[in-house]
Amino acid sequence: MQSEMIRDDFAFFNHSDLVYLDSASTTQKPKSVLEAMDAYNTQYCANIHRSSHGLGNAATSKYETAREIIGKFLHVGDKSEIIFTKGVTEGINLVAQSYAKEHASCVIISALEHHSNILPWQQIKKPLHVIQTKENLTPDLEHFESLLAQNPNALVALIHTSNAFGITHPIKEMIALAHRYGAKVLIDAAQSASHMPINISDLDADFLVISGHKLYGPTGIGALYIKKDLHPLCNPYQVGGGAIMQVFYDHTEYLPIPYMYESGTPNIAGAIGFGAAIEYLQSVGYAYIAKHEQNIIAYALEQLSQIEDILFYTQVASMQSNISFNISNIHHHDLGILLDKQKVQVRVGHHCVQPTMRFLGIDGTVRVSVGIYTNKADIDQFIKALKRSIAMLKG
Amino acid sequence: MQSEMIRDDFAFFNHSDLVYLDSASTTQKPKSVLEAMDAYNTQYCANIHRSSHGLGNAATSKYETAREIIGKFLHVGDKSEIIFTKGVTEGINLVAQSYAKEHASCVIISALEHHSNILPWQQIKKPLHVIQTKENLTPDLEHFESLLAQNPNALVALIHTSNAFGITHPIKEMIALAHRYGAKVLIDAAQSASHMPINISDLDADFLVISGHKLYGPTGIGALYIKKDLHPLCNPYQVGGGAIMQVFYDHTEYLPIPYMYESGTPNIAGAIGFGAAIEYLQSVGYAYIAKHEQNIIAYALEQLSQIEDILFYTQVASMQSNISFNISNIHHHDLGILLDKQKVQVRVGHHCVQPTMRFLGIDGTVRVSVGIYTNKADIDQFIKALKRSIAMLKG
Amino acid sequence: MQEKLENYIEELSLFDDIMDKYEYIIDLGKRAPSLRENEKIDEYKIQGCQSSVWIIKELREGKLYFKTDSDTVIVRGLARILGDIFAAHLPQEILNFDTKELEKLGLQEIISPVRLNGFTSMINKIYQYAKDENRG
Amino acid sequence: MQEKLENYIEELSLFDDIMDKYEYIIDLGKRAPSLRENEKIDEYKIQGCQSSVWIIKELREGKLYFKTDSDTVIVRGLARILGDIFAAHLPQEILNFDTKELEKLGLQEIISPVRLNGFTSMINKIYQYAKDENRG
Ligand SMILES: Cc1ncc(COP(=O)(O)O)c(C=O)c1O
Ligand SMILES: Cc1ncc(COP(=O)(O)O)c(C=O)c1O
Repeated sequence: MQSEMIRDDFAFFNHSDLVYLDSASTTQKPKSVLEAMDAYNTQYCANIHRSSHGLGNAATSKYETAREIIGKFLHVGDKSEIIFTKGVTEGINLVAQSYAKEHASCVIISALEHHSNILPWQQIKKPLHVIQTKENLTPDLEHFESLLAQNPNALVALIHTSNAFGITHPIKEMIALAHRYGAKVLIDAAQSASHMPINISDLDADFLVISGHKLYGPTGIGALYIKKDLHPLCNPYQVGGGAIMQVFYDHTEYLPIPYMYESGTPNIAGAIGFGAAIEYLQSVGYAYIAKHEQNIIAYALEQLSQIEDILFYTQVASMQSNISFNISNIHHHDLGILLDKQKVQVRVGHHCVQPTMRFLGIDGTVRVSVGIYTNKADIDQFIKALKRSIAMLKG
Repeated sequence: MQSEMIRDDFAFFNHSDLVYLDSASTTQKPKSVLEAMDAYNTQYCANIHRSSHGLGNAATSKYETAREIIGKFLHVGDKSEIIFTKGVTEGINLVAQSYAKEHASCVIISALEHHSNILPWQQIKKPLHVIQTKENLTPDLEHFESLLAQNPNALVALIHTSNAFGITHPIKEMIALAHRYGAKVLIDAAQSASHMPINISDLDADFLVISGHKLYGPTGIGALYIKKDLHPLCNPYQVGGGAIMQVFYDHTEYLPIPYMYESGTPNIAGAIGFGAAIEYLQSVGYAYIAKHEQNIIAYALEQLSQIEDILFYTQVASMQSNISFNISNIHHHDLGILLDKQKVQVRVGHHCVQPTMRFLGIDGTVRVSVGIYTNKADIDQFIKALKRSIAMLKG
Repeated sequence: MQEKLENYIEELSLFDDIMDKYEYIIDLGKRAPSLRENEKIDEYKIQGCQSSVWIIKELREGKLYFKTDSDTVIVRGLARILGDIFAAHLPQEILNFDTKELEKLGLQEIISPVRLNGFTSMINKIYQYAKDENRG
Repeated sequence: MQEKLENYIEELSLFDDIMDKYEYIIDLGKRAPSLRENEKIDEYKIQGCQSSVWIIKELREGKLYFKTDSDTVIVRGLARILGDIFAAHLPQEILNFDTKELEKLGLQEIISPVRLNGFTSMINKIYQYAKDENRG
C-alpha cells in the first residue's frame, strides 16, 4: 500500500508510537529533506552569493535551485518573483511594510483569518474591513463586493484554507472580483499548499505566502511570491549585507527583488531542505494526496458524527484537511489533556483565530488535522481515545 | 593533539579536501549540532508554545532550554532578555524599527561597520555619525566623545570585531563612555563571539546581536539581547500568531518580550541546533580557542609578512581571527580565483564594508579567516597557493 | 505545605495507569466547590492561561486560604490541589517554599514549558497574594 | 560564433591542469589591448560585477566588434574571449546564439550562480548592444 510506503519515508514514525494529528501546526519531515540539509551542512557548507570560491558557488547554486523548484511548484513565471522568508508570518509582515503601507488604502480580510494575517495590517494602521460570513462560515461574496466597491485601492488578504475550520475559500473567484475593482490580493496558502496544487498564473494572485514547515520542509523557511509588475512599487524591508549594489553612508543602491529582501545570511540549509520537500511532495503527487486525505477526513467525520453532543461549526462536507469540533458541556482543553495522555496529539485552543472564535461565541475547539502519512489506524486510535475521554469527563 | 580531535568533530573535513579559510563568512558545524537538529526533526518534531500535547511540550522545552543556554553563554541576567532572530541582520533591523525609530535622536557608528549595521539606521532616517579612525583603523575616542557630547539621546552601534580587518574595538570602554553621555549601545558581536567570551553583565551593553551560523551553529538563527530595563520602550516588530495575549480586530494585547518578537513558527530546529553549538563551543572552551587561534593567526602573519609587496591596512599585531591584505598591482579578485583553483577557500571583495573600503581608497581585499578547526597545514597550503598565484599574475 | 504535598504525591503514586491519575484529578475537580458567578471577576482571574482560572485568597488568623475555580474540570482539580497545599500557612511560609518541589507531583501540566503555562501562573498568583499580605 | 567558440574549447581542453588553463587566460588578459582611460566610462561599464569591466561596441559594415577591458587580469582574459567569440557578427546572429553553449568552455566563472555574476552581466551587455543595433 502506498500509504505505508509513504509512512516509511518519515523517520518520526519509526521513533514514535504517538498518533500525530497536528499536521496543520507543522508537518513531519521526510528523510530526503533531512538528507538534503545534511549534505549542505557536511559537504558544501559555505555562505552564498558572496564568495568566488567553489564551495560558496556550490551552496549558492543549490539555494538558487531551491528557488526555482518553488517557483515551478507554484507555477510562477519568473524565479525572481519568489522571495525566501522565515515563513508565512514574515511574508505577510513584509508585504504590509514594504507595499501596503504606501500603496493600499485599507485592507479587506475574511472572517477566518489567522492572527498572522490580521496583526500586520493593524500595525500599519490601515482600516481593516472584515467580509461577513454566511451560515457555516463561508464568505458573503455580495458583502465582499460591496466592500470592494466602497474602498478603491484596497489590499485583499485572504486565507486559502482555514487552519481552524478546514474551509477553503473560492479564491480564484474572489481574486477575479477584487481585480475587477482594482484591488490587489494576497493569499495566505499556509494550509492549502500541502493539500492541493497552487497555480499562481491561473489564480492571478498578486502576493502569496507559504511556510516550509507546513509542507514537509524544515522550520525557519518560507516563500513569498510577489508579482513582477509590483516589484517597482515595493520598498526595502529588512536591510543589510547582501541586499545591495552600492552602499554610501547617506544612501544605498539596492539589488532588485528577490535579493533586496534577502539581506543577511539566509537560512541556507532551510531553503535547500524546502526545495527537497517540494520535490518529495511532487514525487507523491497531488492526485494521490487529495484522494488519500479526503478518504481519511471522510472516515474521521463519519465516526465523529456518531458521537453524542458533538458540535461542528461548518458544513461537515466542506471540511478539508482539518476538522474542528467541541463536545457540548465539555471543555476542549480537558479533551486535549486526556487525548495526550492516550498518545493522541491534537491541538486544542483558539488556533490563532481569536476573533473568529469570539464571533462563534466559543473559546476554542479540538482540531484534528491530517497529512500525507496519516492512516486509518491513527483515526481509530483517536476515536477510541476521544470516547474514553468523554466518558471520563461526563461520568 | 586537541586540534586534530576537534577537526574530527566536523564531518565537513572528512568529506572535503578543501582548505577552508572563510569561517568569518560562516563556520562549519560539528556533528553534535547536526544530531541535535536531527533529534528534533525525527523524534519530537512539533510546533511550540501552542499545544498542550506532549510532543509539543518536548519541543517547547528544548527550544526554551536553548534560550537559557544562550543567555548563560552571554552572561545575561534573565532569559527573557534573549530573543531568537534570523541572525545579526534581523536583530539590528528589529532594534532600529522597534526601539531606535522612536527613542534615538541619531545613530553613532564606527568607520568599520558591516552594511548590516549601516542600512537599518538609514532606513529609519536617523542622522548617522561616523567615529573617525586613527591611523590603522582604530577609533578616535576623542572624536567619539565629541559626538556623544553633541548628540544627546544617541544610539551607538558598534561592531565588536571587524569582519573585514580583524580589529577588535575597546567596547567596554566605549560603552562606559557612551553611558556617561546617556546614550544606549548596541554591539554587533557577529565576529567576536566565536573567538572570545562575551560577558554582557560586565560590558553593560544595552543591545547585542549574534548569528548562529558564525558560532558553529546552523543558518537561519541568531539571538538579540535587549536589556530588561528597555523592554517597556520597545514596540512590536514582526507581528502575528504566537506573539499575543488577546487579538481583536481593532487592537491586540501582546505578550511580553521575548515572545512579542517571536511571532509565527520560529526556526525551532535552528534554535535547538544553536543551543547545541554553544554547548560545543563551551566544551572546547575559550582558553583553548583563544590560544589556538592566536597561534594560527600569528603563524599566517609571519609568513604573509615575508611576501613581497603585501599591503595590510592595520597594525599586524592587532589582527584577530581574520587577516585582510592585498598584493600591490594585483587585483584581489584574481587572487581569489586562483586560490580557489588550488582548493583554498578565502573571501575576496568588499566584505560588506564598502564605505570603509572607499575610505581606504580600495575596492576590496583578500580575507583569510580562521576557526576552531583551522590548522597549520591549512595555512601552509594557503601560503603555497598564494605564492604560486602571485607568480602567475606577476610573471 | 510539605506534608500536604507529600500526601498528594503518595496518593497520585498509587495509580499505575496515568489515566487513573487523571480520573482522580477529574474527580477532585468535579467535587471542588464552585465560585459564585459574581466572584469570577478579573481581579481574581489568572492572566496567561489557556483556560479561565480564578483564585481568591482569604485571610484567617494571619494564615492564607484559597478558593479556586476554572471552566475546565482538570484545571479545576489541579487548582484545588494547589489551593489545598498552600492553605493554612503564613504568607512568609508560602514565600519560603521552593516551588520546584511541586514537580514531584509528576503532573505534566505542572512542568509544561509553554509560555502561557496556567500552572505557573496559578502559583505566581498565590505567591503574589502572599507577598501582598507580607507587605501589608 | 560557433567556430570561434569551438576553437577556444579545443584550446582550453589541451590543458590537463586547471592552473595551466588559467595561465593561458591570464596570458590572454595581459596581451589584450587596453582601453584608453577616457573610454572607461560608466556608459560602457558592466553593472553588477565584482570587478570593473568595460565593453565598447564598434559597428563595421553592419557587423559588431567589441573592445574590452577590466581591472582584473583574469576577467580581462575572459572578456577578451567573449569579445572575440561574438566579434564580426550581425546583431541578429548574436541574438540567435544560445548562450548555454558558452558553458562548454568549462570555466567556472561562466557558470557561477552568484547574483553579481560578471560573466552573465558581460553577455547581457553584448546582447543589449546587439538589440540596440537591431532596433536602430
Ligand atoms: C560584523 C558582522 N555584522 C553583521 C553580519 C551579518 O550577519 P548575518 O549575515 O548572520 O545576518 C556579519 C556577517 O557577515 C558580520 O561579520
Ligand atoms: C492559515 C495560517 N496562516 C498563517 C500561519 C502562520 O504561519 P507560520 O507560523 O509558519 O509563520 C499559519 C500557521 O499556523 C496558518 O495556519
